[in-house]
Amino acid sequence: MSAETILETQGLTKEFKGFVAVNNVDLKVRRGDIHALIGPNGAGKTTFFNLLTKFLPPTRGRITYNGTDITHERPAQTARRGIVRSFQISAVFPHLTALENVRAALQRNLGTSFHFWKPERSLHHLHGRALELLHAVDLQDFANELTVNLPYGRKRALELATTMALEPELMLLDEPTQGMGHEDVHRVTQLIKKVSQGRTILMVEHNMNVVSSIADRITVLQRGAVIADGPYAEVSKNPQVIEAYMGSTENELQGAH
Amino acid sequence: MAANELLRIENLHAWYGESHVLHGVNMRVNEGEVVSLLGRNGAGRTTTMRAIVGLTGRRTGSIRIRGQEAIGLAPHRVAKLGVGYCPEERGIFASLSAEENLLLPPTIAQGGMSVDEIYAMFPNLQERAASPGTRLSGGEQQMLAVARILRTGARLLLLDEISEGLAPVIVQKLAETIRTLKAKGYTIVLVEQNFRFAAPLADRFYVMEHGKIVRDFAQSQLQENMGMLQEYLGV
Amino acid sequence: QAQTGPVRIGFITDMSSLYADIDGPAGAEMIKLAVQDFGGKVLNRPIEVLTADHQNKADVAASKAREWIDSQNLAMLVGGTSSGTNLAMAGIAKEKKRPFISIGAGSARLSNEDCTPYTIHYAYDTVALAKVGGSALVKAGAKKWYFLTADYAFGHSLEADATTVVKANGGTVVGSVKHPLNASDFSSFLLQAQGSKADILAMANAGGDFVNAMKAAKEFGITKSMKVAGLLVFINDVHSVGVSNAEGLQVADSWYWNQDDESRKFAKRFFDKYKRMPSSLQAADYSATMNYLKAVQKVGTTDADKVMAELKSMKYNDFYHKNASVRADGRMMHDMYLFQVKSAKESTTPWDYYKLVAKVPGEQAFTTVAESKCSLLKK
Amino acid sequence: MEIFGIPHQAFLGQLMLGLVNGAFYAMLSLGLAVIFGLLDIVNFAHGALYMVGAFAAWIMLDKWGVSYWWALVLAPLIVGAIGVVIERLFLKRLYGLDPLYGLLLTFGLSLILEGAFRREYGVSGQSYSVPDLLSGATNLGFMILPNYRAWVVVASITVCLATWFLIERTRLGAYLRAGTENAKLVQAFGVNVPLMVTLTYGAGAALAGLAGVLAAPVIQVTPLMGSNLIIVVFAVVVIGGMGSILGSVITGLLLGIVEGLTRVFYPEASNIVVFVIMAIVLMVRPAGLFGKEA
Amino acid sequence: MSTPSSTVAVEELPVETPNAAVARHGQGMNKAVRFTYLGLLVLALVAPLIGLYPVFVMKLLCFALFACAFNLLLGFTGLLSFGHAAFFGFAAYVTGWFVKAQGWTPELGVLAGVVSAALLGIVFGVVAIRRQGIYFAMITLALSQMVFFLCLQAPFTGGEDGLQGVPRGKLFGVLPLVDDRVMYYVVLAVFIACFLGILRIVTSPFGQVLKMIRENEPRAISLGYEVDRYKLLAFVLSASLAGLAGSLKTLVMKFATLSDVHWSMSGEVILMSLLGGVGTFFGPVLGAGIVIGLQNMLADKVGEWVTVIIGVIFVLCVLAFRKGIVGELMAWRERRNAKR
Ligand SMILES: Nc1ncnc2c1ncn2[C@@H]1O[C@H](COP(=O)(O)OP(=O)(O)OP(=O)(O)O)[C@@H](O)[C@H]1O
Ligand SMILES: Nc1ncnc2c1ncn2[C@@H]1O[C@H](COP(=O)(O)OP(=O)(O)OP(=O)(O)O)[C@@H](O)[C@H]1O
Ligand SMILES: [Mg+2]
Ligand SMILES: [Mg+2]
Repeated sequence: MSAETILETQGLTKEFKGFVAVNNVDLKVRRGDIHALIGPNGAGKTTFFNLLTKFLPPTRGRITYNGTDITHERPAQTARRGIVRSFQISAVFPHLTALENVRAALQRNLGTSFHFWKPERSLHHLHGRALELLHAVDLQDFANELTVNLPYGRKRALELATTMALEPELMLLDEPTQGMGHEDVHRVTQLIKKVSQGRTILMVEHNMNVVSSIADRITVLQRGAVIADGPYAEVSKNPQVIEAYMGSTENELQGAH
Repeated sequence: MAANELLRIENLHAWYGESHVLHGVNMRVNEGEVVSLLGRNGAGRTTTMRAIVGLTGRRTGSIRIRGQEAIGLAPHRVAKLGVGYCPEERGIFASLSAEENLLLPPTIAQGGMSVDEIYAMFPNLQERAASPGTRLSGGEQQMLAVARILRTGARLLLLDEISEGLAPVIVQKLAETIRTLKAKGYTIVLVEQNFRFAAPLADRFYVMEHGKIVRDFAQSQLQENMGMLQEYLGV
Repeated sequence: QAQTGPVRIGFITDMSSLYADIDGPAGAEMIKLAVQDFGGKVLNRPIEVLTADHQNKADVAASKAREWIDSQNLAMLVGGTSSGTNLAMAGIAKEKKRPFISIGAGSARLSNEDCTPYTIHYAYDTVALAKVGGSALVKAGAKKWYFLTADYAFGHSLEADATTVVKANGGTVVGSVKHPLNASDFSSFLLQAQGSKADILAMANAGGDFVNAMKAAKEFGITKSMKVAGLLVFINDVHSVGVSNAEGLQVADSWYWNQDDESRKFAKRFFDKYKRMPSSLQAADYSATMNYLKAVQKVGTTDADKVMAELKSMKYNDFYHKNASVRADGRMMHDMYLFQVKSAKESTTPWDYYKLVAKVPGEQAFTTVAESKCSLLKK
Repeated sequence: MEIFGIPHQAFLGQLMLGLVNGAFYAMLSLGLAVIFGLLDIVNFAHGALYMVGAFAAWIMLDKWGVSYWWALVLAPLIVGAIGVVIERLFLKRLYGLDPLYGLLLTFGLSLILEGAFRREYGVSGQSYSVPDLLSGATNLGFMILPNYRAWVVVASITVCLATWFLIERTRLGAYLRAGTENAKLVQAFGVNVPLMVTLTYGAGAALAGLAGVLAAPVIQVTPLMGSNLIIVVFAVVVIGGMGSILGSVITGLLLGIVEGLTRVFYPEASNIVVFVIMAIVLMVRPAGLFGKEA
Repeated sequence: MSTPSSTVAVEELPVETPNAAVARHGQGMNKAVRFTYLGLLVLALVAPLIGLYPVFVMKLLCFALFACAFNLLLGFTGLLSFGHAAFFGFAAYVTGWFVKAQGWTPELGVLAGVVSAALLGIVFGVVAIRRQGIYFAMITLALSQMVFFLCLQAPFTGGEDGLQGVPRGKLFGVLPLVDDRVMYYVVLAVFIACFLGILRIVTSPFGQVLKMIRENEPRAISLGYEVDRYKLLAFVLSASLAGLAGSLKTLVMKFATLSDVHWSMSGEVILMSLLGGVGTFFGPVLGAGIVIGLQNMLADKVGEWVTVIIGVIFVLCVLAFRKGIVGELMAWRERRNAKR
């Protein structure tokens, strides 16, 4: 495996009671890329993510991360290795402040999380870094706001900040712009672009505007199997992809949005 | 005009617990029309739909469906007036198979789509029919949620973000479906983030902000309103 | 100990739980009745009765007793049902030096290894039940015994006491099965008992467990093939089982409402109020209170040591017992009885359940001085 | 012939008796599972309702001479009606809240019911006799089985299967299952959910009442009969997998048998064997034997 | 359980969020609250001097500690254990047995009780921790019932008579606990230490993680926290503190009895927390005071109605003031502040 490749799957397969949701997928993600995973509904994208993050055990196949076989690790182990996922639905701690949300992630690397005898003060030195991260997603003004009270788009931004706090090498984003208004879609797209500096991003997205504007590479899944792989320009012309996913060619670029 | 007015909302206020979300919504929908409700995240569009069906907390004002006041009615009575609601969060039932999900809503009136027609439209659903509802992929669940109310024969459809999470091909197919439904005389209220999807389908538009309707215009006035929409929605 | 203000008598028993029917609120009422019959006053001081529900919890009983003595200057304490609570109260009474009359406790420990100078064990104990019930049965030909025993301390000691008696009289124990406390179903245990081919099935359990076991024994036809004996049965239990189910059952007790005219007179007063007949414990509640008050009257003080001395030297003669006396260890020595439950036909009036089989003098019924480990006896 | 040192016949006899007890577990856990599965309420009052069922039968016989067979119909109706009242008066206010509140509320209700009956009828039980038609016993060769117990097994299994069919295989059942997950939405589809929920709780309560009537002739009728049993039944439901109707029935029957056999081989453990099994099952399958992994 | 997709607002058990409050209103406790605590402390210190019955107050403190321990789990971890009596009662027995039968000193006896409760907590935790909500409640209930039967049958517990006449002995060989007043101040000191300890646990880095788990468990997992281990630690901490309460109770009352391990005791501790206010710091203490006080008063006056009354309180709490007394007071103050 070349040093270029951060994540590789070989023959990755997931069957549900005889139904093959992910079928023999060989995928290489290059370090530093924004890699998009697209495909029709039910193609197996979310399942594939679930396999990578260990929320589901694979039926067959191997997952290699930075040269190590991580196929049989537990979810939390994988997360500590630097593979971090965001959820399809927004995932924040609603009754913590924005700052505390980010701190929650920073705290993990401190190694004091089982220390029930230490005061909360022992976490205060994390606030600087937390504010920095909030700043990166334009949330510095909301640091002490309870997260429930934030609008949807801000929550997504917060989630990204939290995810970044884990210093992930590889971020997995499942439909990061789903349910967002145009403004927010734009904001989040730029955010992804911004945070992709120095890390790798693998994302599922149905909004072709987003994909075409930021993805370096695209893999198309259909019925669990890879049908195309390459840069956007190339893949979007693939007749099989158009037929299975994009629909009539006129809509090619606008996609759904 | 008033003769075939199907839905008329006047001065509708709605609350979730303590929080006052709708501040006097006024709108009306005529029979056979497709009306689209636009607005930013959190503007109150979903809440309006839920308030019509009776799923919010306290509500005041007036909601007339075919002339009948529905503000005091329990949700199941509203449904019986011929209202089909497809919720934003899909509401697929985990303990029911995909097919059971599809067959769940009781038939309200004659003239709904048959199961065969539905399967022809969404082949994925037929393939996964025996699978537990929430084991379907996000998009498949979305298809199921829409298909489910097309079966019931409800003539007033409230569709909340139905194109969300769907592959472009399917979105195109949905657009087709809505045209067909309109042709058959269905009345549809469409809530969409996806402006490009809603724009060509709607006869009229309402724009919401902060729990109020701030603008309304017809399809023919779409071009001249683009500037305003840019401002409100960032389209 | 102040000799002014009201004379307070405390009664702590199970008012609401498992044993509330055999003693409980009606027992408290009998104590009040005794006070009323006595005239409501002693030594020119009014008599007050305090009652509390210990819910079968030893700690509740103990803390109540302690509180009354500490803050109400209690003169005397009557202990209702259950051994655990009574042992706890005896401990407190000893520490605080107050007369304590235990009515409803089964454990013979109260006047044996745990005896105190202030405890009087008034009604019955498990040793007496075993001796009275056991020896009569063995003598009547029931040689092979099988025990159905509640699997906790009380059941074990009942079985052990009875085993001693059976063996001493030449019988054998062919087996036993332990059932959990409050078992809802006894059929399985009874099937095992049936397989043992014993002459007699002895139930070393109490209350609801006994009632359930007895009913199931009838249902499975066990009463046809073997005799059944209840080692601790109150008349309320027989009532619950139903006389037709309990027919032939042998029961040991310290008193039966229908044993003589005096008792019937007492019972009638009780019946008028509660529409049921008193248990031996409720009778003993009355008797104990009455006799305590007499003793106080006689010695002219409520001082614990003086009253105790009188209680241990006087003779007891009332409807509850004749010619009885209290031994140095606190054991009330009185006659015990063996009854047999009548058949449905023989039972003519309500609550007419028993016929007398044998009367056993106290010396034969209770732990003998030789057997006892109580230090008060060994002077 | 002997099995593990006890005669073959006695072994079969014990199996049979275990089945009888299992029948009670099955019926009670069925009602519990129905209420839990469909309303998301852990009905702590179930034991008390069972007790009320038995008392209803007893009171009717004692006061008005109502026969067992009528009681079999009337008592569940009465208990069902009590269930309806409880749902309308109390539980209705808790929907949408953390399900733990339902547990705590019904716990309180069970204390009230139990306390009130205890106050009224004392604790030393009342007796209820086996109806004439079912009195007597049949010699099965390996044991003498009282006819009444045979009837209990047949009646309970029939009721359990009927309930299972209703819920898993009918349209009404589909409404109920969907209503559990998102009652509001089902209602928005045009189903009268509040009524359905009330009746379901009533039906679950009626099942407990029916079990109470069935039990009255075999054990003494006391205010405590429910609380003695309810925790074991909870364990049964947990082992079977909460919310699984069929699972709770099968587990109920099985555990009755296991418990029965424990009484033979190691009686001291018979009280805890169900809990031990529960612990083991949960280690191996956290969702219970028939439960779906969450 | 509610599906994540449901939009119906699910009201969780009311959990006050001290951090959030602090974050919003600046550091430190409200003055009024601080005065209340100070007043209570003074009252506690002089209680035996002003004629309050010390045994009663000690019993109350033991139960208050028990309720606080329970609340650490329910209020701050979101786990409802219906089997906490097992830890309380089992530790009570262990302490009683070591002190009475083995002649251990009281401090060693208490230590043994706490350790045994912690071990039992690990066993319970390993079996139950993987399930949540009511499943967790029912499993802990069933397990505690098992402990109850063990205590009923084990030879060293004295069966239904319980362990009686446990001597208090001398603390560290010097302090004569036999004197009710000495015992009282020891119990008070332990209680205050534990109360502060719980405050600390809740705000510690560990407490932060517990909070995350309560708020959004899948998210905590995805951040790399092994949530089961955190929950287990919380459970064991709570069990140990409950054990400590039980051990102390044995010394105070000189008894360990079956009622300490019975499931109705688990019900009582829930009632205490619920009544006072789940997830508040002082609520459980107040709740314990009310429940114990009520039982003490009612036992004589209403007799058989006690169960019914307790049941009614339960129902009222759940229906009418779910936040509990302290919780409702705090909510009221919050509303008033918001209006200003
Ligand atoms: N746990 C499961 N059990 C059974 N079938 C499943 C399960 N999870 C997913 N599937 C099926 O596997 C297929 C792939 O699902 P997946 O969620 O991965 O699709 P997706 O590519 O993410 O689609 P979408 O774009 O609609 O979100 C679907 O047909 C789905 O029904
Ligand atoms: N269940 C609820 N409880 C309390 N507040 C709510 C609830 N649901 C929505 N709200 C609030 O009501 C307001 C309107 O929400 P609504 O869901 O109607 O907006 P929307 O226009 O549909 O936006 P979206 O694009 O996010 O779906 C928002 O501020 C939201 O935070
Ligand atoms: Mg997906
Ligand atoms: Mg919306």
